[in-house]
Amino acid sequence: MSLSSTIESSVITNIAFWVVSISVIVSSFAVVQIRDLFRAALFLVLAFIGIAGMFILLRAEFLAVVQILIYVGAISVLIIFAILMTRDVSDGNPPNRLKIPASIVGLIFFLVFTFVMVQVDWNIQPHPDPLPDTYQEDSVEVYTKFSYFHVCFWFFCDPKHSDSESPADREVQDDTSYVLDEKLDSDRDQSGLDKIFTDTIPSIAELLLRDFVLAFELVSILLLAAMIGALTLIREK
Amino acid sequence: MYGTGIIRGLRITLKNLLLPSRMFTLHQYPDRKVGILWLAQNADINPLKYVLANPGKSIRAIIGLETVEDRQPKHPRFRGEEFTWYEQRCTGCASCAKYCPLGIIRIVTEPSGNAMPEGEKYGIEVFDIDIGRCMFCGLCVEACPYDALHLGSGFEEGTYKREELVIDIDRLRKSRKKPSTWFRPQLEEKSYDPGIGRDVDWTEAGRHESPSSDDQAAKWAKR
Amino acid sequence: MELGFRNIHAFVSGILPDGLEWIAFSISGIFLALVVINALVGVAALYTWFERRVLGRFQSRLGPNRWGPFGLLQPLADIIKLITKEDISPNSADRIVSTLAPIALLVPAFLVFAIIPFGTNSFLGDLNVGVLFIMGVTGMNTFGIFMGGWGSRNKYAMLGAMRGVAMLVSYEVPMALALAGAVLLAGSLSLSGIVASQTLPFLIVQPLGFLVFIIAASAEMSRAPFDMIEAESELTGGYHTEFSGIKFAIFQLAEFMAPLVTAAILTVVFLGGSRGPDLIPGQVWFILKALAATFLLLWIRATWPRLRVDQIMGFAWKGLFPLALLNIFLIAAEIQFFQSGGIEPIGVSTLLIMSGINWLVTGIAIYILANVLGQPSLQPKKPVPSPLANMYAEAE
Amino acid sequence: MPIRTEPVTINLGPQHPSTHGVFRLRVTFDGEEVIDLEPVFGYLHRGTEKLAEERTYTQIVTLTDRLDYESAMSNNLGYVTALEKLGGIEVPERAMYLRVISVELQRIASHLVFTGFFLQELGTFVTMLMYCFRERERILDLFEMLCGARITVSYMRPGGLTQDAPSDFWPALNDFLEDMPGYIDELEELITRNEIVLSRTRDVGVLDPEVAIDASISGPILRASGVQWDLRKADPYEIYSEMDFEIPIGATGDCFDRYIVRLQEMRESVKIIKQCVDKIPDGTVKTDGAFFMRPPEGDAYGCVEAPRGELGFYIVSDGGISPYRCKIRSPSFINTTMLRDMIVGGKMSDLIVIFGSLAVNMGEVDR
Repeated sequence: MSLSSTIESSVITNIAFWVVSISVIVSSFAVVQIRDLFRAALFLVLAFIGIAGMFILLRAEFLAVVQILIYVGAISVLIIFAILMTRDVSDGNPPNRLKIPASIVGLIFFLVFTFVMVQVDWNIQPHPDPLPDTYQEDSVEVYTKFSYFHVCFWFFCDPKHSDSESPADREVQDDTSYVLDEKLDSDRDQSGLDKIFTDTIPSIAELLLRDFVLAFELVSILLLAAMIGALTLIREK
Repeated sequence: MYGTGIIRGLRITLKNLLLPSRMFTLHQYPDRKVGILWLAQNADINPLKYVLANPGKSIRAIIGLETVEDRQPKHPRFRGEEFTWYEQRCTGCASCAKYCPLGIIRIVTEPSGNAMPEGEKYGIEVFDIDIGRCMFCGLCVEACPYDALHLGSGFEEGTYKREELVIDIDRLRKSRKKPSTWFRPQLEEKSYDPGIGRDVDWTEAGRHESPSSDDQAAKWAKR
Repeated sequence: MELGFRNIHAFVSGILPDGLEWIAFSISGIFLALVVINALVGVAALYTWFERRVLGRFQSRLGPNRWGPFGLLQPLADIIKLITKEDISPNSADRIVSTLAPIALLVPAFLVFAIIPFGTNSFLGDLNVGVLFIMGVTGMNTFGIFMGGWGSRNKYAMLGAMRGVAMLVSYEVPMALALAGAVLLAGSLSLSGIVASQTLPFLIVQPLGFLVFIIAASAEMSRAPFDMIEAESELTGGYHTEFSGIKFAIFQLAEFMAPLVTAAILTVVFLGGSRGPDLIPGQVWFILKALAATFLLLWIRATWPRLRVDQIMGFAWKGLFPLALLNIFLIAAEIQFFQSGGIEPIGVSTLLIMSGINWLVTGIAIYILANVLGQPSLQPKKPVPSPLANMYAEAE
Repeated sequence: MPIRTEPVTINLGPQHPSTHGVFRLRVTFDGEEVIDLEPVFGYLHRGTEKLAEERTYTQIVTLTDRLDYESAMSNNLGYVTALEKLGGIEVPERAMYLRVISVELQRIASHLVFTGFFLQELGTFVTMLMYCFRERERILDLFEMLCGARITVSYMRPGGLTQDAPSDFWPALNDFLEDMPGYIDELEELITRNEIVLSRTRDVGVLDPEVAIDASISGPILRASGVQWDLRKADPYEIYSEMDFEIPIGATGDCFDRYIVRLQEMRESVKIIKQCVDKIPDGTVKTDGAFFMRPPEGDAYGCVEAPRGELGFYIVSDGGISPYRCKIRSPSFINTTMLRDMIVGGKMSDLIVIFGSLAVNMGEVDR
């Protein structure tokens, strides 16, 4: 049995999944419940890292790394930095006074997300052109992920296509599947382990910089505007 | 041009890295690791021959285990830790004790000889120098009219207890007589070097000869 | 047999009966982690010896030379000393956070080594998002510094940690942008791909990227001239002021791992990794290149003073950031021009042309930037005697 | 809506690597910026002035060694100058030359220590410190030849010196004088044009000449502010009136000028020593009887240009074997008084650099 299929099917994946999910849930609870603000922020970091782990289990290592880079490396750091700068650091850890409101808001978000996840048609479908032997499982997983992406973009950017005839379908039919096919074809020559990490980056790049380039740029401009606004707000005089 | 200064700094540090003459540490106390070239040079033979002659030592030298004793050379005037004291010259006048700024010299004398003729020395019972508090200013040596007390030349008097740093009369008597030439021009004239020199006898350590008991008696008691 | 996860796994699963793949997986994983981590700790310990010897020679002294041949056993003595020391932490310290801090600082350094291709591949095979992984993981050491500073409840440590976070976050940007140039040129995010595409080392092709990366990396690992996190003359050690014993040892280990990590990344991304003439094996090439990189870092450490905190931040955003953007723009334009449409790798001759252009642009850019950033007030002024106390007048 | 940050008060010292001894600064920071500062001295108080009342005049020489332990020769000279004024003692000419040689050597050594530690505080790991100490070591070797000690020399006595220089001192001194300009050039190339040093020290801790004079600042710090004032020229003692040398001054009075003035003073000191070596006459170096002196009733103030500024001793005698009062005007103490005005408003790193540029020696501040 090849290594990649071992990883796919083995207990390891399950163990990893349970460890990661439990740690994400526990640390998310800790974020809102723990009294010590600094530790709460550290638990937030743990939760983010756990989510990155989930991405890896979903075979979306690009997303996982980006999750760490942005959420852990930048956002959490800024949160901690803000805790430090604005509170009296010499009197010990500042207490977390928002336990109950935070719990309520967290619960509401949880319910909303559960509702959305249950309601949305995630468009999971087998690859139109099934691949021979071991590659099939891989392709389905990868495919799932891309559908998720499409749905997200479609959900927020393109309200016109709200029915099941979404552009996601079409893109899966032509663009992505083409890229995937080509990639998998080239992978066929290589040895087993490399298949653990399928190359998803070109597909994401195509989606971001070709199909949804307008949305991408709009988001960039929005972020820039937010940054400048923040600078203007805190600037003295 | 702006920006070249930091590059020039890099050149200077590299120069210091590469030039052996710019080494700071030339002496490694107490022993120095030597290489095979040094050994051969010291034995004054070809390094190749040296390796053939004593292979064991050569291997040890190559892996950096061969050491030789190494001391920082000191000037003869170096004010060393232990004191050199000549009982024969000391009259027990306690000038040193009086001139010590810290008062760390303790002298107890008793009349000696049978009749104690005038000018004859006292017997010295106690001569303690607490070098744990001493700052080696040398005022005691400067004050000594009979050149009985000299600064020493050593610097290895470290102990684990403060009490052991008190040099008492027995240690002063027994210690090696290798005085520093500081404030002793008579020793400097003989170009005496305590680092390599022999022990100095009490007769040569002073500016003048101590008169014998008979001379003194003739001069003072029997006139 | 090359030491790699695949080989170990094949060996272990060959021994074990069928149906126990997950045990084979765990065993081989734990075994590999054990071997690699111990080897890395050993290498880091050896590196402390190397650093201290070389730094000693730079400073015209000898460095550790007493214990063992050429002082090679000095790291061992240090480790024994640090482990046997009492672990003291302040009364009001946050025990849990400060205990976790050294670990949080050390783990990212180990993680980076998991994907460094020492030979053709790393221990774990090839990660397709290698460069991004490096960026993400090296960014994590912020938390170690921060937890150390916060957890020890010391104001010096706190100041060091605050400086550290501000600096590390700023310098991650030019560092990532500098790596992006190499990624563009290689057409791959995986480190093996970057190595494979370096028919000409990227140091030659994109000197600007190399420069920006090495500066940003020495800031990321807080070494001179950006060592203000520790800044022993100001903060008495910064975030690890209050640490002792084994925790301090782990902090030091992480700190000495940092140049190794940087040297490894430099070697892979800019010096061609294990590529080199076939006279000596690739791994030896890798080690030689990494040693050269660490020597360069040491040389800088031995020579330059430390910048002030606002100057460091200004340098990141006003100096390195534009340079990194220029590098990306240049590389992208050149690729667009020379590689028009095709996906075949760029030939050596084209790379040489590119490097010619890049060196020229680098020189001009640095010259312009130095003269823009360089304040005219730094130029020496002619001293004029103050008329207030004219000594010569009074002496007459 | 500015983000309000809490000011943090930090005790910088008494145990801190950059305070040159035990010195405590209560600093209030707003982030990295210093908003308030209060120097606290007294951690190294050894009661030198009081001890001097219990010692004979010659024994006090050993106490002055410990004032500014980086420049013991200058302290010795300052004390014996005051004492010779008080007692009206004539000093042999050879002793005066030897005194000037040793004091100028001490000035070079002290400035080398300053340069090393100043750059250490700027953050050059310990490289410059080692280079400067390597050069200083040769001066200390020369001191060992002169008087058997390297740091606490107690070389001078009222009315002369303890003893003449040994014969092997002169060739060693000549060697050193030949090498020293090269060392200074090397230091200068390493640091003076270094942009990092420039950006760290230029326009940092500026002291205006008016303020400096009003605060009675002296020494290189005063000269760095552009005031051409040096006791060696303004009120020549020993044989400085026969010497030909320049008084280097700075342009703006910032930390860099304080460094560069000291660097140029080293060159001038080398010049002075060379002249002394050429001109030194033969003869004795001691005055008989001055070892056991008992000066007449009265008082005297003697001052010299020590490496850190004007070092003055005010001695009141009641005709006994020890002074009735011995007041020490120590340059470090008075130079420290302007610390708050120079630092407030700067960053934490500036604090360290400014304090380093003053080259304060705690032994002298607390006396």
